Amino acid sequence: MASTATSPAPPRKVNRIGLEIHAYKGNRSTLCAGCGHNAISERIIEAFYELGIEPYRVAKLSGIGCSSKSPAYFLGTSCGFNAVHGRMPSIATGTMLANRTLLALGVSGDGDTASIGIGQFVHLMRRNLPVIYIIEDNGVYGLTKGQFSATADIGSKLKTGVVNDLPPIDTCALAIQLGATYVARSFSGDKRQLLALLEGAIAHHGTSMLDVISPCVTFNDHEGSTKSYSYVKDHDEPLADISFVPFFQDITVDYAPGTATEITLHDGSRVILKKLGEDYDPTNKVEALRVLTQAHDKGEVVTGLFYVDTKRESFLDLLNVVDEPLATLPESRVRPPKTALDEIMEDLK
Amino acid sequence: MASTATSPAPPRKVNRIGLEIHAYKGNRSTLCAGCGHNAISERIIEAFYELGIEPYRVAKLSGIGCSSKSPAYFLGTSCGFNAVHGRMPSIATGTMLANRTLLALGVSGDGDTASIGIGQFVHLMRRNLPVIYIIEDNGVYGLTKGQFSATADIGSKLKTGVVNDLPPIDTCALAIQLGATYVARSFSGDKRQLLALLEGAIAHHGTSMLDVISPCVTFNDHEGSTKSYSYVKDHDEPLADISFVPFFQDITVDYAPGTATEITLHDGSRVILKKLGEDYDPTNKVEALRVLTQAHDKGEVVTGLFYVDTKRESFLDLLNVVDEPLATLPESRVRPPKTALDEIMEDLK
Amino acid sequence: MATTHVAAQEAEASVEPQQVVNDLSIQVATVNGSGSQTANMVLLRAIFQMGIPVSGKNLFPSNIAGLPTWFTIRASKQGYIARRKEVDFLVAMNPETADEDVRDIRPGSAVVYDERLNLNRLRKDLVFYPVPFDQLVAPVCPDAKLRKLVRNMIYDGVVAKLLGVEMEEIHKALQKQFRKKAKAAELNWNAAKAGYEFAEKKLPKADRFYLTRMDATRGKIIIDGNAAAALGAMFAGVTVVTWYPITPSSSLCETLIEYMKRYRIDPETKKATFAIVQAEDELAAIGMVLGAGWAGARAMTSTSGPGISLMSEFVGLGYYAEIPGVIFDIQRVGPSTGLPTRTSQGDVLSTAFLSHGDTRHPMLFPASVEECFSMAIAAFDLAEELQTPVFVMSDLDLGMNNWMADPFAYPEKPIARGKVLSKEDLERLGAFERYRDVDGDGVGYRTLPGTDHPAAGYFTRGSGHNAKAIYSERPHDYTDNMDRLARKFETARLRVPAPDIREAAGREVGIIAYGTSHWAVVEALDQLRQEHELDISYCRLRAFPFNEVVRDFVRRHRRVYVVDQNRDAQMCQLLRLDMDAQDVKKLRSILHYNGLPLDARSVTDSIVAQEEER
Amino acid sequence: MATTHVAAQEAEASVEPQQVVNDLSIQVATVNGSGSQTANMVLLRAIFQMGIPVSGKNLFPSNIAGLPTWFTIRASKQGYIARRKEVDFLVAMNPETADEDVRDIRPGSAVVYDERLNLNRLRKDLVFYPVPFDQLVAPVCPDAKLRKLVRNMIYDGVVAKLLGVEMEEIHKALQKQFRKKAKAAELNWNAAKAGYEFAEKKLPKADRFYLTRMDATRGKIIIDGNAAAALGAMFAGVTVVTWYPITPSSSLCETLIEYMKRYRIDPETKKATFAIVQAEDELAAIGMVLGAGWAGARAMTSTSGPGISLMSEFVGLGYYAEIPGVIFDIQRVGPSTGLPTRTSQGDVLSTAFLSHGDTRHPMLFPASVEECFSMAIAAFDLAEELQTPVFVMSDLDLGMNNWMADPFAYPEKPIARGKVLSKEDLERLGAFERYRDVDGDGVGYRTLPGTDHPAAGYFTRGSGHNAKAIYSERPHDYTDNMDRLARKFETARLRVPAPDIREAAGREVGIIAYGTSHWAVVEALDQLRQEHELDISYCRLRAFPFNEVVRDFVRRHRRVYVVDQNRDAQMCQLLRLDMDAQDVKKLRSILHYNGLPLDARSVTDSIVAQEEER
Ligand SMILES: Cc1ncc(C[n+]2csc(CCOP(=O)(O)OP(=O)(O)O)c2C)c(N)n1
Ligand SMILES: Cc1ncc(C[n+]2csc(CCOP(=O)(O)OP(=O)(O)O)c2C)c(N)n1
Ligand code: SF4
Ligand code: SF4
Ligand SMILES: [Mg+2]
Ligand SMILES: [Mg+2]
Repeated sequence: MASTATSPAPPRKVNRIGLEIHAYKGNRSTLCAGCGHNAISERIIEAFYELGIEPYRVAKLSGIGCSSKSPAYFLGTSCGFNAVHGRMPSIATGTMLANRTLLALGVSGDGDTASIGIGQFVHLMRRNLPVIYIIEDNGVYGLTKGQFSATADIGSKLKTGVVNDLPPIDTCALAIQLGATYVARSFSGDKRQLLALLEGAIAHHGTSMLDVISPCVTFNDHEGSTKSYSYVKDHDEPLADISFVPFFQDITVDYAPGTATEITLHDGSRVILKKLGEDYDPTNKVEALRVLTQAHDKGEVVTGLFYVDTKRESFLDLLNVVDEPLATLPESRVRPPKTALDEIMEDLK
Repeated sequence: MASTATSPAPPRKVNRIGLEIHAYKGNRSTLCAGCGHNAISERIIEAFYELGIEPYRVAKLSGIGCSSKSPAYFLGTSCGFNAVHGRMPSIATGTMLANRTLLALGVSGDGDTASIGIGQFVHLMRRNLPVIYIIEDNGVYGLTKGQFSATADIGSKLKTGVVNDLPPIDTCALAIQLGATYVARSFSGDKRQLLALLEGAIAHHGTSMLDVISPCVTFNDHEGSTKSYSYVKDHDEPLADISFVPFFQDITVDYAPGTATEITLHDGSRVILKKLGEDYDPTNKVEALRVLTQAHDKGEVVTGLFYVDTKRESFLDLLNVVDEPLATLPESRVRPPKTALDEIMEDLK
Repeated sequence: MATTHVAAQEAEASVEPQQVVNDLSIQVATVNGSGSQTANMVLLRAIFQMGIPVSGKNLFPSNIAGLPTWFTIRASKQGYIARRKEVDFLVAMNPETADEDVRDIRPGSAVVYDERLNLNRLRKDLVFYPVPFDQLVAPVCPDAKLRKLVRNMIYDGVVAKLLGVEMEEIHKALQKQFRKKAKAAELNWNAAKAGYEFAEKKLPKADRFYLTRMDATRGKIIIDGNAAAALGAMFAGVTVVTWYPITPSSSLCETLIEYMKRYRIDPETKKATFAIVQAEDELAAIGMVLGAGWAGARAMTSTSGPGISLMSEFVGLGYYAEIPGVIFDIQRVGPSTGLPTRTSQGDVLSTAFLSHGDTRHPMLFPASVEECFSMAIAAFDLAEELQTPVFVMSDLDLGMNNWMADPFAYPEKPIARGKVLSKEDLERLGAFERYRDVDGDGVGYRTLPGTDHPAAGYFTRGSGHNAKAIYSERPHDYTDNMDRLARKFETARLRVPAPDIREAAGREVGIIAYGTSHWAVVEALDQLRQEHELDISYCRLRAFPFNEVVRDFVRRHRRVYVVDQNRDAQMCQLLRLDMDAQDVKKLRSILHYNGLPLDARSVTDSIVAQEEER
Repeated sequence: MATTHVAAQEAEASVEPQQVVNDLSIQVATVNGSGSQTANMVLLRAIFQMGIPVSGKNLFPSNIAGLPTWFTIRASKQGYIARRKEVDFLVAMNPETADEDVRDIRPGSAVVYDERLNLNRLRKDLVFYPVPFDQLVAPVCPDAKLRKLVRNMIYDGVVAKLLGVEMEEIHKALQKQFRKKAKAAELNWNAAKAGYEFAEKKLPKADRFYLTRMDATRGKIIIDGNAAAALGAMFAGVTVVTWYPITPSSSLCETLIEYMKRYRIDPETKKATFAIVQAEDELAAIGMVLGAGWAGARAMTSTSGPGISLMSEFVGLGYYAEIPGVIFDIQRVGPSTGLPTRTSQGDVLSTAFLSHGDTRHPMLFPASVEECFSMAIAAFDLAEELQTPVFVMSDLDLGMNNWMADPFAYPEKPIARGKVLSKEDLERLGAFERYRDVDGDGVGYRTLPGTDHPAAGYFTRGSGHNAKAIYSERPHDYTDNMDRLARKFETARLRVPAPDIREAAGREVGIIAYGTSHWAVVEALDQLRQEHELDISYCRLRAFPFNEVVRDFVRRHRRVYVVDQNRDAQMCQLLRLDMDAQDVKKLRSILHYNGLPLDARSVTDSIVAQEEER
């Protein structure tokens, strides 16, 4: 029965660039068991695996918080930068300026973004820098033990009994108003929707802003908060079910034709929206803001792709930088010749 | 002909509290001749004079910029605080926390607010702190000699030839979305509208945000900018003409009845809106955002009172602080008695 | 399970057979989020209630649940409450670190552990007490979900039996901990008892550590430094509090909220005589403090290093525009993505000169929870008397750990609000000049906005003004103003709390320390006297700028060791800048910067080594 | 209009009848926004073109138009280009300050003024030249709106005639100033001529000041420090530039934009080999620099004090996370609402220790426009070689004023990009450890994101990691890392530019200065030698941390004067921290902090006074 011959290993499951899912994983998470952020990390792993993105091309950027720690838990071979609180956008901007061939994936929390970081958030959205900006949104400061952030719902109550009486900031409405070109909201537990939105964001050329409701099981899983798991499960009102069709695959998604809006992204890939109940057009900014404002006033959570604009030029296009990474241009291309200095000196005489 | 008897001085013109307009003036302006900011200072002087506000009750707060210098040029006997760049909102918040009986008048620039200061702006609006927040908006950094601010129009050109290619931030739309309860836009040259809006703001109880287009004659008076004097004169599209009726005066304004929307402010005073062309209801947030978003996309300047909400509680109400200024509560009310310390110590044993 | 005496690896760690009574460290190794804090506090309190001096230090990770954490209880009949490096009694609950935990302790120590971990395989020179936690917990806690929590109370019972902690005191401590939650108290009490009974039956005493009742804690309280500072602020009459959450500072304001809700609500109107605002960030928090201070409130914020950095620009404005405000800096290891849950005295130098331009700021350095209380009060008085931002430099060790202390004394002096002119003053004086140095102390008179007098108003800005607060760019107005500010800082030198000095006979060697280093230093001074016959003078700094007394201390000693819990000898550097030039060479540094609280042995060893090298 | 000799008020100001040739200061008093800058630059250039060493200093208010402003041109045959306190030739165009301007100057000086101001009523000991500007301007400038501007060129003509500036040089300078704007040049030229002709006819020379051609400026350039730094950055190969406008730093990046658009556009694709971004504030500017530096770009920002303060937290992260970046600090008087248009060296101390925690940063101190250029290049190399933020500490005087200089030398050394591992390196090595001190210099090897190798990726955070860049809170990993960072700072000590030393024979007295103080110091050294027979050694600091050479300098002198343009003796304090303890007592301070550039006489007087006091 004992055989010295090794039986051939079963064929490994790989993606289009020949990598196993393992290549997209990171360190073991040190977040709480059940934390929404972990589910998001899993979807990120899947999305990059499915699209077959080389991990070395990705730069993971974050601020500070439980959410901002999570980049250590996916894409372990990508470079990552866990910066300071609320300032991921500027780090992301610098990174993309230095090397436009990178795929910047920014991960932030609602405190990191909507409280201390709202200034940099506003200006990043305005620039439409090519970056995926994920807010892992739980309405609280997880890492500092559960104080309210600026996305906490009015009336929600901390374990300590403190009640929030300020209205939440709607980061999606802001992003749309400010100029982001791919703006969506999802829920960490909605595997299908989140994955599709992530894949769309990866393929989008410009700022993709994903606000992902991501329950903090330790500090915000209580009644009254829309960011708790139970609340979201009950009130989640999917606006549109989106399926992503990567451009390197055949279209295999099944959706009801005739009810679809198809959007072509910069790289040729397309996002298809399935209409749910109403005829939602994600290219209409005014309508997007209406939906969000009304939902906001009603305290409802609407999910889906609210707005997409594939035409607006990205910040890097506006800056007209060369196609190669600025970071590694050779000396000959970044130090003008002696004749240039001579000319300048002559002019100053 | 020569007479030693002094003829009785002509009766001085005074306001309802017996003060002459002079009492509302400040130092001579050191801004450029023709600067829109000077016109705004004049309207501020008029508004406080007309409403008969005691100058000592006013706290003038500002950031840094030509605009932020202007508080030195009105209400000379009021206290003023010219703070640091972009942080007037926090100074204003602290001031009002310390003394809720003050009338806080914050003056900022578009650079001071929309660039470096957007974070504090967002959170001030969200809190609905009782403060008048005036943006003297010229689309440029005046004091540092004319670089673009974040409200500069797309396509506008500096004297140096640099062209702005980022969309302007619409501070009114933001303020509405974030929770400010009195949001308007005007033009420094429109005496009547600006005065009425200012008087409404003074009477309003909550955050009043006035974005006043205020041309910089030195650095931004050129074609292509909506903040230049000529552009505004041509494109100004008054949304609604408002007249303010102070509660201590008889209603004397003439307006066409039947076309008016009347809003009662916290102190009992009312703002009356004259409809112009369309039936504009400033209590409808969704509609306000629609108007602004569409105007924004068209690059149009709409002026008037966009949104007002007289019901939302102010931040000080939410905090439930005593009516007297916290600043000057006597020791007996701020240092608990020895028995309190004893009780606490006992509990810690 | 038997103790095996082996040849000691290190001389001082040699195992002696005598009983060690009321002098030991217990270390409990768990994972955070497992609810062990309650069990640890109950154990600490029970020992305290037995009249034995204790201290407790929590070493926790920068995460919420699942990573290793250690709680160390030191009981010391001599009253030493500094951290001690050596562990005598280990409770090993965390499988992940258990091996290493066991490896690190001294021969002769004892280990209580979950029997499934088989730790006794690791060493022969320790006393091992295996406990079948799962078996014990099931009967006392039918709800399986709660068992993880309740397990911890079992080790309390085991330790109580093994060390001699009285079960009545455990019971009392449990009651105190759970207050009105009778059911939870009951559940935990049963668990503790189960542990106790198991140990009684199955774990014969084999180590040499004992706790027995003494009478050294009567009337004392247990409190952490942040709560003490919060109380200080409340009794200082603080009216405006702004904050942004950050470890290890958050609990200061969170505790303050609790106390203020209880003791600072107007009895008639039921309204608050204070405003506490969670700001959007630290820039806003300090801005609100300055706005409030300018408008006359007693205003404060609390933060840690990253927040201090963000406040730089505004604090400079506060210095130049002369606005009172109190800033608590609960120091931790920098930077943000550093070791936010580890202690440090790393902000001393940068805070002294915080902000661009010629700026410098008074700092107070509490060493104890009493001083957290009293210096909070002093800081508000100083800030208003000097019209400038004042820093209270605490640290994680002081702020977040529990400390034994005498009850705090009710403030004797009335609140000192500095030179503020009222409407009546102005009527008498007719006018005032905001920045005139009328009294020669560098401090001008101010008015508050809202003062009903036409001369009250003035315009506040940075340094661009003359004595009348009128805009000026004249060179002389500027230098006059700067010279007055320098004079004001000399006034600060006289007004800040003086150092605490214990003079040795010889006056040969001195030691200077501040903040939490104090506890290690006093113990080290005893060690040096007892073990090395070195009698050393001690100057405990309580504030910056330094009084003349500090210069005198350095003048009259030959060598002065300065203890810093940072890498760069930050306080030593400040002293170097301020001491007489010829005395600078007397200064030597003792540095400790691994994120753990300082221990006496490190100080002793460093001094002995440097004295020998000399 | 006649000169009246009166008894001199001060000894050294006594009026002598001899001619003074090529050694004078011209001060033009105008209001800002009146367009006098062009006239002033033309006058400066014309004198320069006559081969006479010149310097020009603009004293302007923090406003855009309407407030007083003064431009001072110093011509010095000895080549002194520091500010001189005394004015010899006043052009009084501003009615608001004219009286005071006239009152302040020395007896025997000359005043050109608008005749309507009647300034000759004020003093009898000056030479007065009244000019009917309105009368003269009308015929040369028919467009009334432009007359305010063109008036200024008239005083150029008047001054040219009176002092002997050659009109051809005025013409040449005008051409250069207006470049292609022929019409404007023509208009201004006519105005200058009108002034010249008026003076020729109506203003007989009555003062003793003359300018005559010499040959001391041949081949030299005129440039301001910000433009020079911009050129340095461009030739350093900067690729990412972020900035936020602030006086006096804005022109650095604004000039850089101009140059980069010209010299750094890819000839084939017409695309930019750089990105320049006006950030929303300084926090974003430094964040972008760190993001870009991390990703491998040569990244920089430029700011002034308030910006430096705002960057504190991020700079600390840069230190700990070891990210290159260059920060230009064009220092001004603090705080924001201070005197933003006045010069200062006030950020030295706070920048050295910027950010909470144990942080310290290399700083370079350019003294000249040449050094603005060369140190910009050095800063980029240092930042990448040391993997840390590096500061270039310029000031308003250097950055915004025009300075004469030799043409800049093209960099000899190739760009040094530090220890970066490529894909090929990794293939060879197999793996790498980001924070391992392989070379013993404290600097590890890094990879850039986007490197196509599975071992290239690593996770960057502050101090919470081990040598492999793996998350760690272990005390030893932390101290190891901190010790390596300290080692790296010792490496910086060796790598930064060495001081420039001129040794006096006696080695009794030394002077230490840095930055723009240099020009006053070299002149003061001459004064001290000539007037007081004091021969003093001079050590010009060029960087922090200080090399051993600086310590040696202090060691071998008895008394060392440290010149600081700030109140708090900031560089002297840094030296106090770093010199041998027994040498600290040698250090004395010379302080200058009124917002004006330092002058030689102040230095001389201060040294003489302190030497006498001794
Ligand atoms: C300048 C600064 N202030 C405060 C902190 C403390 N801090 C760390 S994480 C955090 C909040 C994180 O909240 P969020 O972004 O919502 O992330 P979550 O933990 O909820 O995922 C705060 C306030 C810090 N690190 N830096
Ligand atoms: C922290 C900081 N950064 C930069 C500056 C320089 N600064 C002064 S005013 C100003 C812009 C002002 O623009 P805006 O607010 O639009 O006012 P305006 O002058 O146009 O009225 C800037 C950038 C500063 N004072 N502080
Ligand atoms: S505390 Fe909340 S946000 Fe943080 S890891 Fe735990 S569940 Fe997630
Ligand atoms: S520069 Fe512009 S904003 Fe400033 S004072 Fe002049 S006109 Fe007004
Ligand atoms: Mg959160
Ligand atoms: Mg502006």
